[in-house]
Amino acid sequence: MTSEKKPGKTARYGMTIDVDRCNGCGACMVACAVENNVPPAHEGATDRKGITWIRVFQVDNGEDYPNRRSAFVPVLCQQCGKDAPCVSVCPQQAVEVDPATGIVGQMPERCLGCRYCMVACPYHARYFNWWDPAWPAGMEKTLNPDVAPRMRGVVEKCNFCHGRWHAAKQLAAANGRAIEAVDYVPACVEACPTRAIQFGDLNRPESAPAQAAKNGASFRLLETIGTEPKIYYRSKKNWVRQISSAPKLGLGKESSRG
Amino acid sequence: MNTTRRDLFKFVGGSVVGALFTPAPWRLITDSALWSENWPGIPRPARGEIRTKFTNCALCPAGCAVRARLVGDQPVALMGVSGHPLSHGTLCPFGLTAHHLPYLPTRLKQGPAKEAAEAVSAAIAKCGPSEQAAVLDLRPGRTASWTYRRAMASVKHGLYLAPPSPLGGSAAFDLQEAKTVLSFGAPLLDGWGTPGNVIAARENFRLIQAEPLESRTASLADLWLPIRPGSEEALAQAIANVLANREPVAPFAALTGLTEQQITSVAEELAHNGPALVLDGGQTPAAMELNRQLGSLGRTIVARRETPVPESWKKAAPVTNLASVPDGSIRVLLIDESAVDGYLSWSTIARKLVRDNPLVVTFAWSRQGYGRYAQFVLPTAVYPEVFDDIPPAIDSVAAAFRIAAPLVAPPAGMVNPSEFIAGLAGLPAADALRQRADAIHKAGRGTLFTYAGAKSAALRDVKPDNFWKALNEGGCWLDAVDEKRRELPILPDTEAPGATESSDEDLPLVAITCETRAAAAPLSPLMSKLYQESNLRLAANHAVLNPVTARACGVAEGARAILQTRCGSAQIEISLDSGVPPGVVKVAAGAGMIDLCGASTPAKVVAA
Amino acid sequence: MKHRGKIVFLAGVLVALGAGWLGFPRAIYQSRPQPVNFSHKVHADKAGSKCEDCHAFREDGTFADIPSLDKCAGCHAAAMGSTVAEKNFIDRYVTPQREPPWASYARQPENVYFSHITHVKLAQVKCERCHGGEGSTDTLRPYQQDRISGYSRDVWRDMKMDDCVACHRQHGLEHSCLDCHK
Amino acid sequence: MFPWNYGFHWGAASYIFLGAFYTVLAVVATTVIFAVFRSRRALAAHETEEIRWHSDFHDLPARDRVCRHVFTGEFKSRECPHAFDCRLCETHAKLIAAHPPQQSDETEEEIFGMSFPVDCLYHRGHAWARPEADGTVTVGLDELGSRLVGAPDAVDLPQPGAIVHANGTAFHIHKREADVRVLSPVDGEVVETGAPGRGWYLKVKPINGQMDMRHLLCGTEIKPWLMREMERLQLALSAEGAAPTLADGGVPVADIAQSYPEADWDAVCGEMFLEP
Amino acid sequence: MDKEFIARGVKRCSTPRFLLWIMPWLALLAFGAYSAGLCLVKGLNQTNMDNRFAFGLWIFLDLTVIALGAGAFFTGFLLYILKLKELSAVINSAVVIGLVCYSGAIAVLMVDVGQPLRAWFTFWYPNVHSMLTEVTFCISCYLTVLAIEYLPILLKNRKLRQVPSFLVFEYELHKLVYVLAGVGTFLSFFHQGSLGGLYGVLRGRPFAFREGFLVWPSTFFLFIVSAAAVGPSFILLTTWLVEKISRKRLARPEVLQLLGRISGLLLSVYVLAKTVDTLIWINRTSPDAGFPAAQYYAWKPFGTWILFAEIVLFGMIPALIMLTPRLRRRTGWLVSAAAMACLGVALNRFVLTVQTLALPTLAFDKFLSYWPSWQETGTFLAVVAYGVLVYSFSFRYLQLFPEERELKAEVQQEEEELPVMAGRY
Repeated sequence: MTSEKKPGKTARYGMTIDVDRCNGCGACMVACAVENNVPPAHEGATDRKGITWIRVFQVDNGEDYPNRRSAFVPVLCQQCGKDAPCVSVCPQQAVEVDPATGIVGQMPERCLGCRYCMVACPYHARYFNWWDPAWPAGMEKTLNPDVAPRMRGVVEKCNFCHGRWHAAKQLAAANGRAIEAVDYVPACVEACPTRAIQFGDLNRPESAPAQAAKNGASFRLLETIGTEPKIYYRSKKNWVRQISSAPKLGLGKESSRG
Repeated sequence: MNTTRRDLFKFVGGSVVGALFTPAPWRLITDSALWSENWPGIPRPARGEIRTKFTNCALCPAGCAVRARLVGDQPVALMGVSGHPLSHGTLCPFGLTAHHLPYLPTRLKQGPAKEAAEAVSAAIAKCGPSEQAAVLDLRPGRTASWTYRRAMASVKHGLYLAPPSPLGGSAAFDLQEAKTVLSFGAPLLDGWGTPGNVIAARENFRLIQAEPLESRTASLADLWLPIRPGSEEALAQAIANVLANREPVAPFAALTGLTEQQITSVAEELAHNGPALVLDGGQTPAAMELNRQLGSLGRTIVARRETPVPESWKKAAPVTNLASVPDGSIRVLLIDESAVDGYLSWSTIARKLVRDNPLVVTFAWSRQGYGRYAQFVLPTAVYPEVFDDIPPAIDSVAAAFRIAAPLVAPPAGMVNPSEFIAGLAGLPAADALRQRADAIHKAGRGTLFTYAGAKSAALRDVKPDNFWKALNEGGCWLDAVDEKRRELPILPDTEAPGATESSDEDLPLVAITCETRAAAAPLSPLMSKLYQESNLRLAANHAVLNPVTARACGVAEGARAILQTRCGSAQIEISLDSGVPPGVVKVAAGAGMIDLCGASTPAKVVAA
Repeated sequence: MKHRGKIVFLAGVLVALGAGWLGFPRAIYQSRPQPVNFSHKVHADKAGSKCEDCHAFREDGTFADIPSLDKCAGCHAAAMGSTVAEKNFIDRYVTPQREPPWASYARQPENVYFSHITHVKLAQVKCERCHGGEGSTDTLRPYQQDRISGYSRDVWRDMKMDDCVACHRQHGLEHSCLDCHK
Repeated sequence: MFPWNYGFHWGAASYIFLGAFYTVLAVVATTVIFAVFRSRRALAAHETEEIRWHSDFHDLPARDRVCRHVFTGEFKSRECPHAFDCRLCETHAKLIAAHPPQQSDETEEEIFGMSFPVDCLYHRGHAWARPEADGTVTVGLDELGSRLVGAPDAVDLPQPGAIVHANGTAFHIHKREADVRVLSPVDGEVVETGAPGRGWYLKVKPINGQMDMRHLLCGTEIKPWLMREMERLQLALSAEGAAPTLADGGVPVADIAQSYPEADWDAVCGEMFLEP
Repeated sequence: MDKEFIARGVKRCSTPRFLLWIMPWLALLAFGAYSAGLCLVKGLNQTNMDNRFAFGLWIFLDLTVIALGAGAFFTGFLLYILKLKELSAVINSAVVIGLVCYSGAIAVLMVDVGQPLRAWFTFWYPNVHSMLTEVTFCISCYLTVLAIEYLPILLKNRKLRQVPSFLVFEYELHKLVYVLAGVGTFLSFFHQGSLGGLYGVLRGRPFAFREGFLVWPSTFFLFIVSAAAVGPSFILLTTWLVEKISRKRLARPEVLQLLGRISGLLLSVYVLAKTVDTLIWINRTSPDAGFPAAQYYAWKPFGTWILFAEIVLFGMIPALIMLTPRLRRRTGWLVSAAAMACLGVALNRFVLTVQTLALPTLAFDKFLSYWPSWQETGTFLAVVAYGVLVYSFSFRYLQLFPEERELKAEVQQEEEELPVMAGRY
C-alpha cells in the first residue's frame, strides 16, 4: 500500500473522449498494445479472452435498419476517483491508487490471478492473461523496453502508459526538474488520428479533461454507482449520452459490437 | 544396530523441523514466485539507447509521415509526425504496427529469382505477334513505375499496365475547398486519401454519405442516406434531374429507397452550399456528371502537376489501363505486389492472359496474394525495409515526393522488383530514386519539409546532396501550388464498371465487402486486437446478415455457412445484426474474398 | 538405548541445518566469470577516471550503463600496459570488434524501472550509496545468478526492495508500486 | 502479516483482522501443544492402559456402562461414572457401608450350569481374581469367558515381572478371528503365568502390600450380573446372524465359538470382553 | 484382508467389493487430476472462463460445497457448545464432510488462481479490507482446525490406536475438542460470511451489491444463516444416503429429525431475512445505483422464477416441511426437504456467482452465457470423486457413526418382532 504522506503537488490524470469524433479506426487499441507490450492474440482468443487495455465498442441507438445509428466508444480503465471497485477487493494489494497521479495501478508481479478485481470492475476494463505472452519469432525485438511484459495468469489493465510517465519523469530529471502533468500523453492519445482522446490533469482547470468535466455534453460511465471515474466522454447526440446509464433490455442485444 | 522404519520416520521428521530453521524452504518459495515473473517464454525487451528516426509509410498512397522510436537500431514504435503538411500527425492502425511486418511468420524468405528471370526471358522470346509481356504495377506513379515503363519500352512485346484509377493520376480532390461532400460509399473517414488531410478538412465541409450499410464513414457523416444496394447511379441520376429541374425523379427515388423529398433536399444542399464535391469509389460517369453539373471541376477537382522525372526517362512505355487490354493477349505477366493500393479480383486479370500456358511472376511479401496463381513468387522487402517512393494520394493537390527510407535492413534473399524488371531490359535501376530527386531539384519548384524540426525550406535554398539526405531522413518535397490549378483537369474516360447485374433468382442477396484494406496488405499480428480480440472490425471470412435474412437462409448467429457468387464460393462465419439491411450480406474482404465478390455482387448464403 | 529416538531426530535436525545453511546458499547460485578481468582501481588511479566518465547519461536522461567497446577501444586500440588481462581483452574483443558479454551485477529485474538520473541528479545520491566500493575494486567478482529466479545475486544481496522503500519513505517519496515498477 | 513486510499498514482493520488471526493461531497451536504435552506426560506416567480402558469404556454402548448397583436393584438405572473402578466411587463406598455385601454360604455356586466359585471376585470383563494365602492373587477367565473362547488358539501372557493394572490389559486371547484383551481385575506385578488348561492364567503380587478389590463383583451381585451378561451374549450372537439363539435359561455349551460358526466371533468377543 | 483395520462389531463389505466401489471414483479422480493438471501446466486458457466471466463453475462449486460443509462447524457448535448430546451420533461424519468440502474447495482454488506459485502472497501481503483475504485466511485456518478435529477420528482406527502414543494423543486431544469446535465455529462463521461478502461488496455489480451492515454487506449474514441452515440438512442427507448405499442403520431417526428441525428453524429465519433483504434491495439499493431491479429479471433465462425458486420453492417449503413434526417423522418428506434446502442454497450461490456475471453492467454490454469446458468440469468432478473416496475410506475404516453397532443390535431385535416394512425408507 501507499505511504500516508501525500506528495506536495498532486495530479489527477484524466481523459476526455469525444465520441462524436471517434471513427472507430482502432489506432488507439493497437498503439496501446505496441506501447505496453501487449501480445498479439493467441489463436484461441476471442473478444472475451483477448487483452485490450483500451477497447473501442461500437454502440448503437437500438433501432433496426434504416434507423440504426452507431457510434464508437473507446473504453479503457476509467481510473475511478473514489471507491475504485478493484482496489479494495484485491486480496494482496496488487491494485492501488497512486496519490501523486490518481492512476489506479495494477502490479502484475504481485497479482496471483484470482480475478476478483475483474469481477468487481463494472467497466470490464481489466484483462486476464489467459495465455503465455507470445510474439512471432523475431518480433520480441520490437518490444518497448519501458514496459515489462506480463506473465500468464495475471490481470493487467490500462495505467495511462506508465512507461511513458517514467520516461517523462526521467527526462524531466535530466533537465533538473520534477515531472509536470503536461510532460507526457498516453499512447492512445498520441495515436488518435481524430484527436478524439485528450489527456490532462483534472486538477488544472485549463486541461482538456477539466474543461470537459464542465461541458454539458459530457458524461461518465455509470456515474450512479459513485465511483467517480476520471474519463469524461462527450457527445452532442442524446442517444449516445444514454450509454452512461444502466443497460436497457433489448438495446444492443444482437448488435452490440466492438 | 539395525535401522527400523521408526528411525527413518524420526530422522525425516527431524530434518523437516531442522529445514524449517534454514533459509532453504523460504528461499525456494520466494524464488519460485520470482521465477514466475520471468519463466521461459516471457521475452525480455532489449535495452539500449533510445533514438528517433523519420520515414514515410509505404503501406498506402497516403504516405503518412512516421516518427519511429528505436532502441539501438530496432524500431519499437511508430507514430505520426505532428505538423506535417500532408498527414497532419496521423497514422492509421496499420501504419502504427508496421514495424512488426518484417517478422510475419507467413512472410516469404526466399524465391527462385534466377529461374524466374530465365523463364521470363524464354517466355518473352516465345511471344506471338498479338501476344504481350506486361508488367502490372499496383501502385503506379512511383519511380519504380517509371523504371518498369522504361524497361517495357525496350523489351519486345513490352506493355506497362496500371489498374483503373479514379482520376487518372493527374488530378486530385481538394477537400479543403469543399463545403458539401456527397459520397457514394467512398470510405472518406476510414482510410480514404490521406486520412490526416481528410480529418483536418472535415470540420469545414458537410458530409452526406449515400450507401447501403452504415459504414464507419456513414456513422460519422452529417447525413447518412441508406440507399438500396446498387442504386448509386439511380440516386445520382435523381439528383442530377432535380438540379436540372428535369423529370423524372420519382422512379429513381423508388429505386434508391429514399423519398423524393430527401433527394430534393440533398440536391438543394449541394447546389446552395457549394463548392460541392461528389465522390464515389471509382468515379463513375454518373458521379462525374454530377460534379460537372455542380461546377466542381476546377474547384474541388483540380489538376495536379507531375512530379518531375529526368528527361532521359521520357522514352517510356505508355500507361495502359488494364481494362483496355484485349482478353487473352498477355503471355507473360509480372505483377508488382510489393506496394498495393487496390486489390483487383484475379478474374479481371486472368481474363487478359493467353489461354495456353501463360507465365505469371509476382513480387510479393507472401504467397497469399496473386502468388496463389503464379508460377513464380519472388519475395520482396516489406515496408519498413523497403527503399521506395510514394506517389501523391488522391486528395493531394500538389505533387509530392517522399521516400520510405528503410528503418531496418531487409533480410538476405529479397528480390527488388524494379531491379529484376530493369535487368530484363538491361537497364541500370539502382540509383533511380537519386536521379529523380536530382530531377526534382533541378526543376527547383516547391518546398522541402524536414521532420526533425518540422521546418519547411524552399527547395531552391537546398543543395542537391542535402536534398537527397533530407529525403532519406524522411523529408518530403511538396510542389508549389500551381497558379493555373483552377484549370479543368484532363480526366480519363471512365468507363462504367460492370454495372451491378440485377440480382437473379438463384443469387437473391447482395454481398457487400468491407475492410478491403485487410485483404491486400500484410497485417501485424497486433491487428488481432481489432479483428479477433474485439469485433471492432469484421474479421476475414466473417459475414453479417440481418436476422430476417439469416432466417430466410437458414443460418444462425455463429454458424458456418457458404457464400456463393458467380465467381465461386467460400466458407464464412455468420453473425447477425439488425442494422444490416435485409437482403444484404456484409462480408469482410479476406484472402480470396476479393476474388469472389467485388464491391457489391449478387450472392447467396447457404448453411454449411 | 534409551535416547535412541531423540538422537536420530536430532541427527535429522543437524543434517538439515547443515544442508540448509551451508550447502543450499552455495547450490542456489550459478557462477560465471566476467569476460574481462577489469580493474576499476587501475582505471580510477592511473587514468583518473570518475564514474561518470564511463557510466554516463545520455541526453534524454537514460543511463548508458556499461560502456560499449568503442569507449574502451578509444584508449585500448593497442596495448597500453603489459598486463595479461589487457592483452586478452584486446585480442578477444577489441581486434575482432566484439562487444564483451558483460554481466551487469546490479541490473534490475525486467519489472523494475530504475532511473539513475533521478537519483544522481535530482536526489544527489552518491554512487557508493548503492554500489558500495565497486568503483575501487581491483578485480571483477564472478557474476552469480540465482538458478531458479534467474536474477543476479547482487540485485538482492546488498540492497533489497525494502531498502529502496526505506529511503523513499524517509524522503516522503513513496507513493505507489508503480513509482519503480513497470 | 508482519509489520516488517512491505505493504504492511497500521490501521484499525489490520488490528482487528490480524489480531483475530493470531489469536486463532495461538489458540489452535496451544490446544495441540497442550494435547501433545499431556499425552507425553501420560505416556511417561505409564497411563496408557488406563487411558485405553477409559477410551474403550467411553465407546461402550450406554447399556453396557451400567453401575453394578443396578444389578442389585439399588438403582433403577445408573451409568458408571468411574469406568468400573469402584475404588474411586463415593456412591459405591456409601452403599457398601449401608449394605455390606452378603457372602453366599455355599462354596461353589452353579449359575446357568456354570460354576462361579464364591471365593473368587469377578471383574465385569469376565476375569476372576482369587486372593491366595501367600498374598498373591490368581487371575483367570470365568466360566462364561472360558466357554466363549473354548480352547483358545493362542494366549499372549505377560512376562513375569510385568505390571498389570486393574482395568488394564491382563492378557490377550486369540480364538478364530477374534483377538481380545482380557481386562485385569487387579493391580500388581505378575509373578507367575499359568495356562488355559491349568484353570488360571496369572499370579499377581500386589505392589504395595494390600490388594484393594472393592471394585470387583462378589456374592449376590454375581447372579443378576450374569443374567444380564447372558442376555448380552444372546443379543450379540443374534446380532451377528448366528441363527439359533440360546434357549432362555439354557446352559451355554462348553465351546460357544465352535457352536456358532456363522457368528462374527470378533464382535461377540469384543462385546463380552468389553472391548468395543 | 483389511479386516484388522475395520472397527470391531461393524460390518463392512468385502475388500473386492469395496475396490469395485472405489474404482470408478478413482478413475474419475484421475481424469479430474489430469484436467486440473492441464489447467496448471497450460494455464487457465483450458477453461471456458473469460474476462467477462472471470469466475465460473469453480467459484460456484466453492461457495456451494462450503455452504454444505457448514454442517461440520454447526454440528460441532451445537454438540460441544450448546451440548446437544444427540448430535454426537453424526459429529464424526460431519467432520469428515467438512474436511472433504473445505479441502476440496482449497484444491480447486489453487487451480483457479492464475499463478499458484504466488498463492502465499495473500498471506504475506494481505489486504485486510478485501473479503477474499478474509476468505483465504479463514478457509486455511479452518481447514487446519478440521484436520486437527479429524485426527482423533483417524487415530481411533482399530489398528492405529494400538500404538500407545496415538491412543494417548487421541484421548487427550479429544478432551480439548470443544476448544477446536469453538474456534471452528468462529472461523467458519466469518468464512461463510466473507464468502457472502465477496459478492455483496461489489459496488460495480449492482445485482450483487448490498448496502453495508456495519462494515459488512447483508449477504455476509445471509450466507452465515443459510449455511447454518443447510449444513444439518446436508448431514441428514448424506447420512441417509450412506444408510441407503451401505444398507445399514447408522443413526437413530430422532437424530435425523433433530437435524431436520434445526435446519428448518434456521431456514425459516433465513427465508425471512432473505425476503426482507430482497425487498430492500429491489426498492432501495439497486435503484439508487441507477439499476431498476426489474431489468435483471428481463434477461432470459433468468426470469423472476429464479427468485421464486430461491425463496419459496427451495426455502419456505422445505422449512415448513422440516418444522412440521408429522411430516418430519416421515423419512421421505424429511429427506426430500433436506435435499430441497441444499438445492436452494446451491441455487442461491449460483445466482450470486453466475447470474451476477452474466448480467450486463454497461449500456452496450451483452448478456453473456457461460458453459464450463471439460477441463473445468473434470476438475469439478475430481473434487466430487475425492470427497466420495475420502468419505468411503473414512466410513470403512473409521467410526463415523458411533451408534452403528447399537443400532445393528436393535435392528436385529426389531426384525424378530416385526417383519420389515417394505419401503420403510
